[in-house]
Amino acid sequence: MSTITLHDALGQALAEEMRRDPRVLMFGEGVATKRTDLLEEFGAPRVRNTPLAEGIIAGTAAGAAATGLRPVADLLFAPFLCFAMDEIVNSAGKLRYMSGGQFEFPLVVMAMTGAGWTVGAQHNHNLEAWFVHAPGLKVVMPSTPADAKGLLKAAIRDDNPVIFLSDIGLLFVPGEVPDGEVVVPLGKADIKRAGTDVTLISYAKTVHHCLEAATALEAQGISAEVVDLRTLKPLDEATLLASVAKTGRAVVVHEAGGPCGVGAEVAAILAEKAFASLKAPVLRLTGPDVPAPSSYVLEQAFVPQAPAIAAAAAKLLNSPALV
Amino acid sequence: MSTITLHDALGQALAEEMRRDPRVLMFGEGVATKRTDLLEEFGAPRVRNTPLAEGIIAGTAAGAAATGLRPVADLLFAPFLCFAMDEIVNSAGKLRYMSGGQFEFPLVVMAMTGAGWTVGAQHNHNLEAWFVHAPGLKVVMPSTPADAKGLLKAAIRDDNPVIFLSDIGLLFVPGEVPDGEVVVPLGKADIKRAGTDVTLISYAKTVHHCLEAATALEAQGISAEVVDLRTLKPLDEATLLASVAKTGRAVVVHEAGGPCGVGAEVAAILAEKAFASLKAPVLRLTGPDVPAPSSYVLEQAFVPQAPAIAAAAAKLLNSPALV
Amino acid sequence: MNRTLANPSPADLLARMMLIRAYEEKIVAFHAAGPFPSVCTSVGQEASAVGAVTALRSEDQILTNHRSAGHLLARGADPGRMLAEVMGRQDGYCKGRSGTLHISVKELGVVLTSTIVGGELSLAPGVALSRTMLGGSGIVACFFGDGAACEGIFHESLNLAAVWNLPILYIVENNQWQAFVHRKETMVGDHIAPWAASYGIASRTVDGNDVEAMHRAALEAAAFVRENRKPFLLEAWTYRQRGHMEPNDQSYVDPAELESWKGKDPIDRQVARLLASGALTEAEVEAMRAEARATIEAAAAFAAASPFPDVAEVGEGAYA
Amino acid sequence: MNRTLANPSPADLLARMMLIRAYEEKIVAFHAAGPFPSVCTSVGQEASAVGAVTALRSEDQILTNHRSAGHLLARGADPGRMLAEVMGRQDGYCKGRSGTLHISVKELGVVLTSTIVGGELSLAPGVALSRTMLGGSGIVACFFGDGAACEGIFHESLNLAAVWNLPILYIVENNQWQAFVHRKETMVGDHIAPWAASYGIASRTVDGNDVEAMHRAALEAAAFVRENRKPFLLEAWTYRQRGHMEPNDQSYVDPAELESWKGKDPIDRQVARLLASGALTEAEVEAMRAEARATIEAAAAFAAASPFPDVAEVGEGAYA
Ligand SMILES: Cc1ncc(C[n+]2csc(CCOP(=O)(O)OP(=O)(O)O)c2C)c(N)n1
Ligand SMILES: Cc1ncc(C[n+]2csc(CCOP(=O)(O)OP(=O)(O)O)c2C)c(N)n1
Ligand SMILES: [Mg+2]
Ligand SMILES: [Mg+2]
Repeated sequence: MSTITLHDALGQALAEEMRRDPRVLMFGEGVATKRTDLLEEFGAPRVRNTPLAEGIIAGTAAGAAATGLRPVADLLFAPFLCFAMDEIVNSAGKLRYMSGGQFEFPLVVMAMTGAGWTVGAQHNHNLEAWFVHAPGLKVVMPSTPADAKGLLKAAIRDDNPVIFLSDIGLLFVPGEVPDGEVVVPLGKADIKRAGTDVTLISYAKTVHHCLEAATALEAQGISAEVVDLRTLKPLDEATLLASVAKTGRAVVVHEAGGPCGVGAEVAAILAEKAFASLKAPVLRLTGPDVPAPSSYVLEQAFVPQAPAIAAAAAKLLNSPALV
Repeated sequence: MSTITLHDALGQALAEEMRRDPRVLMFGEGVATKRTDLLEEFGAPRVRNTPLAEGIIAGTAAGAAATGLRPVADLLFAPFLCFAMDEIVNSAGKLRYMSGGQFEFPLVVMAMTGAGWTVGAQHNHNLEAWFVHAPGLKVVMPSTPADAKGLLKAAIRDDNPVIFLSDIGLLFVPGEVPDGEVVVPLGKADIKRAGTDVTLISYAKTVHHCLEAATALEAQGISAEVVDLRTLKPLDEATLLASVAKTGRAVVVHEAGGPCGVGAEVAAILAEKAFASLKAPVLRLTGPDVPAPSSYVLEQAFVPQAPAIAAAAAKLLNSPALV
Repeated sequence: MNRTLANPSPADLLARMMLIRAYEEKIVAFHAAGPFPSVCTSVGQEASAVGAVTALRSEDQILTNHRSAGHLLARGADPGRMLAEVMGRQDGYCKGRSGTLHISVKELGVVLTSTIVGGELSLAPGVALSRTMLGGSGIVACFFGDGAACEGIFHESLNLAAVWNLPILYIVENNQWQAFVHRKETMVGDHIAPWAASYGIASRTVDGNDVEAMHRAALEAAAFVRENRKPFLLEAWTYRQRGHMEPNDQSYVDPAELESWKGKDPIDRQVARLLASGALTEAEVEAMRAEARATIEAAAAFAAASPFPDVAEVGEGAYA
Repeated sequence: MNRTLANPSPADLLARMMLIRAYEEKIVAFHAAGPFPSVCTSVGQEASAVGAVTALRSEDQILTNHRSAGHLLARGADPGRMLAEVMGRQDGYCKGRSGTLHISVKELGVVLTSTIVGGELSLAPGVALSRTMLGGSGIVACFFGDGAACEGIFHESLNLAAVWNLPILYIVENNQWQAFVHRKETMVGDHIAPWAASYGIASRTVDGNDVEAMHRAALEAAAFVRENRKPFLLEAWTYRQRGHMEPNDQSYVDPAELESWKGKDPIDRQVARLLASGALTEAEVEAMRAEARATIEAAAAFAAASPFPDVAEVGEGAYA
């Protein structure tokens, strides 16, 4: 065990995978300037700065992946992915199916997002749901350094395009990471805390808010289970359903906007497949459906916090037939 | 009443609004070539061909909207919007809020999508959910010529950016359009058929499949209500909740992929706000989560069809406690 | 048909052009006979496709756009499997998933037919990066249109190729049209080749309706890319003789422009040249045409006999 | 401070540059004092901002990028409301929603500060189209960086502006850096100005660290755009003297390059020029610096006293 930040955990994962597989390379705006350790160890051809041009960065990743390399492209902040949607969605995500299986696209696109740096809505936009809604992609968004490391390693080894999103607010929070090889399989949720009365379902920063809420709920005699989705696509339905079969109650929490968000998908799965177990409505707590504001006070108010989560869960316990 | 196609209904709406308001103008790749009637009536400055460059088409619409014009940009097919996501999402959708309300963005972006022309996944991709998930936008997707006309007129008059999607499969299907001024307010769903046992919720092409299914269900003694959402954002929760309060059962149907689609949002709303009325799980019938295939047989198999819808509804009636 | 045609003779070049013409005439005939998937033909642009593609080697890779039948057939793709794909059949190169607009053929090094205009430009640098990093002397040929040159991704692609020294032969087929818009409405100058200067990329414009000139220019350009491991932009000056897509609609086309370009038809020109030089007789020319048509008839029969894909599998195959 | 400064004197130009420097030094001081929102300063680039913006008229409109404080202050924006915005306060120009990176000021014709690199380029043609269709002699000034010039939207924006004859004065501030990447790594040539030729757009490179040269060039360029109703590209050759953003990090910067450019500091140069010509005395210069600092201190006090926005309103204001 060592205690490192999520940012450093990603660095470890990159270095280990580049060491393991010479086809792995990394590029993006400032990648070679900022990851000097990788540049030194693996050399300029495998650690590249690029021009400021997200479309061609992602497109180059797709073209390289189709023809034998395993690129990791760093697109910096999630809203910049808007300049690369064609390459990610129309090319990387679709061309395997459209080619009748002739080509594969083993690539990773990394980006940061979320509240914490007061950078405003052109740097902070949680748009993971877009990629969940796009065919052929996988989507990962970890909440701890250990998961970040293990999931990034799995993402690099996966033969499909993986969108790997890091929560800005978690980047420099330290956490324990096991020594040696850590690979966290894509598509497996993690029960971060076991409980019996209500399931709090979340990912990234708000997992920690759920854990805080669970502690507060415990004081009220309510036992909350906290499920960290970790991988948003493919979604680990089995873990979700097992938890709600047990608790009969669910609150889904994320920072991204509500409409057609990941919380909607989770709630819809529960409404279809856990209907018989549900003792209360499925609640969603999400960021408001507006651009993320810059002002620190607004930015914090934007994110579902522990007291609101605890209150929502308590409400479910107190009035099961609540409408 | 006259009987015209959805395509012609859109043409009428454009002409009427351009006649009414000199700030309305239209541009896109081939707009001036294809809409010769508009070109003749309103002149070259207001009906423009553009270079092949979706980003700047949408960006120009945003810039013009912020400074006094009311542009309608035709981006042809929905997947091409991938080249315009920054301009639509980061600029048009966000800048009102981010400017503290200083600017408004009265613009319409039009595009076609859906099965019917075997054009494959780079022309046919139902990505309306992305725009529902993006703040500051409105999203419209009509199922009939009359709605198309009335909604496009409302969209042009709206002071916010509206994404207006036309279902390819409906474009040349004729339907009745009332004479005179028709404006269908944004944000109002339409009950296309009243019923009491189950609510079929849909939009665009699959509304017709739901209507067909409702006819089939009637023969089995099941009374299905068909709700056409028409506007996907803002979503008409009141109509949805009233219908499900009555029927207690819902099937949500659309051609777009399931994960984080509009159906997920509808199901999540029901799971939260109609929980007490629900007598059975909320089912979703969606296109498979793969790129839309070209081959006609596959393309048809991709779209939820009436028999499957009827079967899903019947299943809900027959085993209310179904899990 | 060979994958690559080393040192094709003038008659070989003509034969390939005739095959493409016959293929697309068959599609036109299908349309005349009833509903058929929409297709973008390259009638009038065969010289560009054949001249350029036959200048490539088998280790080279190709990316192209929606008007790709010429490039594929010039590369030696099986017209039967192509037609099967157009018709949505299981024996299509992409098992009916792609249709006409996105045919890729891995075994021939055809990485992509992109119907997202510019998609070929966005993937080309990555394909070339693989060439560079995995070794070998292969280069990448990227075919695109004058319309695609207006997309932002053109700028990004060429700039990256220049900065990273990627071995890409960009071939812009300036056919004067961009779907329903004439290039005069979308750019101030007539040519794309000069745009390469911004990126320090060498370029050249060639008569894209003269298959021999096109072939020579492409050989030289490919040699430049292969030896210097950096990009080159070749502009083929040509014309789209039919409407943007089938069924044919040219109501918006200036008839005089169309007629003048029909007078420069690349097949007619090559036929005239070979007849004039005595390399071929009228009878031999007719025999070649007949052979091309026969090949395509057989291909059509193959495609029509191919089964439709199993609809039960519609939801499979998006993931590796 | 006036919105526009008609015929600014050499000393006026200096005063505006000093105000910008004082504003950004205050931000640096805030950072030194403790946590403060990250800001991209334009230290070293004041001549470009002041020279260009003071060449505009009040009916003109401005779009700019993340490094916009100079453009805003040169235009006459209130430094108190700017700082309030940076600090997330209710009296900020955007009520704390934007923060430093996206300040727009409608009343000054500042349509956009885009922190999406290229956002200013994507909106500029539409703003100019409004100018064209709604009448008047206004033009649009669009400031962007050498990095933004590598984005595809640069290509699309300039091409559309050329084809539609839009009155846009594009001003590229080539400050040699694109965040953590030197422009030498991202483009083959040194300059952006020649890229305009592809679009048939006239262009010019000017010493962006000489405020008088910059002002004259911008006046001429603006006059060209105003009269001809078509675009022009002006390249300001300048340098980013601090790191990409605060707090300052320049570990990756070649110290020799940095020192050589610091020797060309635009404020020092203008001071030296005015001292040499006798237009100003040392004491007058010091008084000007003091006045700029006093203005900024007052602004900082105003900003610090401004309340935070009401968090209950966080979810409002996305729709008209
Ligand atoms: C991104 C995108 N925008 C628009 C279209 C619609 N479209 C298909 S082909 C075409 C014209 C392409 O022109 P050009 O690149 O010159 O190729 P050509 O058709 O002339 O061969 C257009 C606008 C598209 N397929 N993709
Ligand atoms: C679309 C996008 N990509 C990347 C970034 C991150 N970023 C912010 S500023 C910057 C460098 C911009 O360089 P340039 O345009 O030359 O402007 P400068 O900072 O030098 O003034 C980068 C890469 C961004 N904000 N937006
Ligand atoms: Mg063309
Ligand atoms: Mg710069």
